[in-house]
Amino acid sequence: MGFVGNTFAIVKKDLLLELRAKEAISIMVFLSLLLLVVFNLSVEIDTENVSRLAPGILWVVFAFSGILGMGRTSLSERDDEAYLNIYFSSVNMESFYLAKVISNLLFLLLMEMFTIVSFVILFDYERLIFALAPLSLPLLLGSFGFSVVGTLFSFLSTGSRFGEIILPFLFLPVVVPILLGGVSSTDIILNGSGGDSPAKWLKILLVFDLLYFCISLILFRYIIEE
Amino acid sequence: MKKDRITKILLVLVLLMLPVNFYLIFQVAPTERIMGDVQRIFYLHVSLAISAYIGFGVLFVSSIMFLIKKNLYWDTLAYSAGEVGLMFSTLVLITGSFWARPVWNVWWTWDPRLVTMLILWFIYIGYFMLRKSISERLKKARYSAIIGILGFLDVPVVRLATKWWRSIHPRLSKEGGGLDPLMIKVMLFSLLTFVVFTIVIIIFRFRVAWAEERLYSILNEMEEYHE
Amino acid sequence: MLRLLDISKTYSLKAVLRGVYLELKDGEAFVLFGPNGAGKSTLLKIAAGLMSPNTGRVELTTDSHSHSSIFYIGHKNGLYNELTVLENIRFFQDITGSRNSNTILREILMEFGLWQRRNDPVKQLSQGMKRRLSLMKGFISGADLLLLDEPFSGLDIRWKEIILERLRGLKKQGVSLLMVTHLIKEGLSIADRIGLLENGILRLQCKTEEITEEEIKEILRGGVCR
Amino acid sequence: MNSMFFLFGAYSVAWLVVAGYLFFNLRKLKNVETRIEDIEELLRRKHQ
Repeated sequence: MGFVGNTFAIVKKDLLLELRAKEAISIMVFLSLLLLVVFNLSVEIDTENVSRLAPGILWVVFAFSGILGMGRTSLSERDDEAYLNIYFSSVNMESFYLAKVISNLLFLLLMEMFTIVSFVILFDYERLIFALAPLSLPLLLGSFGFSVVGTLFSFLSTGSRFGEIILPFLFLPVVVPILLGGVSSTDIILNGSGGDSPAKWLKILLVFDLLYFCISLILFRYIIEE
Repeated sequence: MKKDRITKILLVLVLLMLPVNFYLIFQVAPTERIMGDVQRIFYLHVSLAISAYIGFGVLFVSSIMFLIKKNLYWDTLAYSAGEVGLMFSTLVLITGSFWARPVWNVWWTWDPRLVTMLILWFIYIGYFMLRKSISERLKKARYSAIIGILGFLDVPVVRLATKWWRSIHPRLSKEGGGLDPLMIKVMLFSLLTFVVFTIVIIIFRFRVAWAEERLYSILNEMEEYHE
Repeated sequence: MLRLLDISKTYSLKAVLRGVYLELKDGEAFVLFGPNGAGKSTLLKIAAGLMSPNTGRVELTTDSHSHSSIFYIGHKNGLYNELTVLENIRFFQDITGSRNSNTILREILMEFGLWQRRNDPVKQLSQGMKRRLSLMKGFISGADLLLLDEPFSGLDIRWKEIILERLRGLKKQGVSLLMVTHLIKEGLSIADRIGLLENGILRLQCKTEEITEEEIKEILRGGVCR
Repeated sequence: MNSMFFLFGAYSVAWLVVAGYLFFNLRKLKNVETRIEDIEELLRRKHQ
């Protein structure tokens, strides 16, 4: 089975596993909903400032529920040392990591769609749905960055005593560029006066994704090997 | 041992340079026209930032070396340098707000350089939290090396991002180059002093850490000897 | 097939293995006995490439040097508990690229008493069933070298005999076997050569004919080694 | 002029923390060295 075949087999397994256990996705979905409600109750939001606050709230919710959800996905590999099947197979570490990034990315995107819909409902802000097409690029680039870093760190934390508690501490500082890039580009798309384009922020997201994907690809094997 | 001789030289160098640096900053450097004497924090603030980056840089390199060589020597050097870097970065943040208060009467400015240092500070708080959460020595070294490497890569990207995000850093330091030439000389000397000073502290901290590591391995060996 | 040259390992500051030499030819079975904490599992993990020794080298001479020519089964079963028996097997087949036809799978599942439970999630299986499923992966992996750590744990006499029978079958096909167990009778019945590991030192290494079960028990009780 | 307060405040905080850090590590080093001496002394007694 080639590189692609192996990667696809692992992604298929992850999706099946998630369909069965629904661990990661339920954390992501319910936490994001909870965070939206908490934001709504704690921040003075009305029809004027909602579109200015929307980018910030959305991306903070994406980051937080994303990392805590991703923390679960590596548990299925570790709890019965199931990753040994992959270790002793024709699958190399790179395709294992890539598969995990892809499955986490899919979960993130699913959570983000759910969050956007619930944002529209809770905050009564339809423009979000109309702007979905231009928003798809920052969402995709940002989520890929989240997934690249989140996947690597989730394997770091399951091997330790604190478990997932330290995950946000490791994850959030490192993904600040994504938060900045994501929020700014979303802000320009939603509230931009048409003049400025989100291009430069998308460039930052792209640079971050490429840089961290290559480095994490190399570092991943050091987490798995004893 | 050759290394001892170098550290001795560096130590003497630092002991000479520090008082000279102190004298230069307070006596020789001209008073800044607009901000007045308080601008002298600037020399300390920037020097501390360089020291912090040296600490994190040594951590970055020794983390890579550990992953390659798998020798705990590098890991000990990594967390020693990291600790020194964390101390200096804390001081950078404190002196930063000590400077912002009188000049813009605000405790914290979202200036790209300060924000980068703040993010870096959080990353290395995470680094030490991760170290504390893993008990097995080799896994602790391996996992923290990954944060040591990834965290440092964040610096350029965060720097770029925050620069576009918002910058109200005073025009003055931006024209740091255009400043009074004497000020620049004092600044360069202060930077040099702190570079040497940081290296000496890292070596010293490493000595302490390495002695501790050897002590624990001797103690373990002893227990086994009694078995 | 496999050569362990002067393997020693200190594990969190304690010497666990001291200068172990061991050689395993194609189609040969080597069983390692020894008290708990003698370093048996560590030696097996080093042979499997899961752990790197402090000194010494592991030489593996198989046609393909990829991991897939080895399969290691540790104390943990390495199963995805949320997936069903068949899903685990299918995923395992996908990544090891081993092509056992459905009839072979059906036959081996029947023989291992797992056929009725093939569509149940693994977490509902008994401990013995999980162990048999885990061992089954070894048999269908198509690996040239099997590394088994206490394979018989949780199995009663009837299943032990079936597993031993299967292992003899594999030996005929030229598959080498390195096994760690404290069950002396079962170990001897499959082994070509046996070894005795105490405090990280391989005290004794000889052909199965040269030693009797009684002698091994005597040595394990602390008697002097010839 | 309260800005002088901040000037000296910054310098004193910086040097206090650095000096404290060095002193703390010096004490740790002393502690490690004394324990090593105890062990050497123990070993010497054992070999007599």
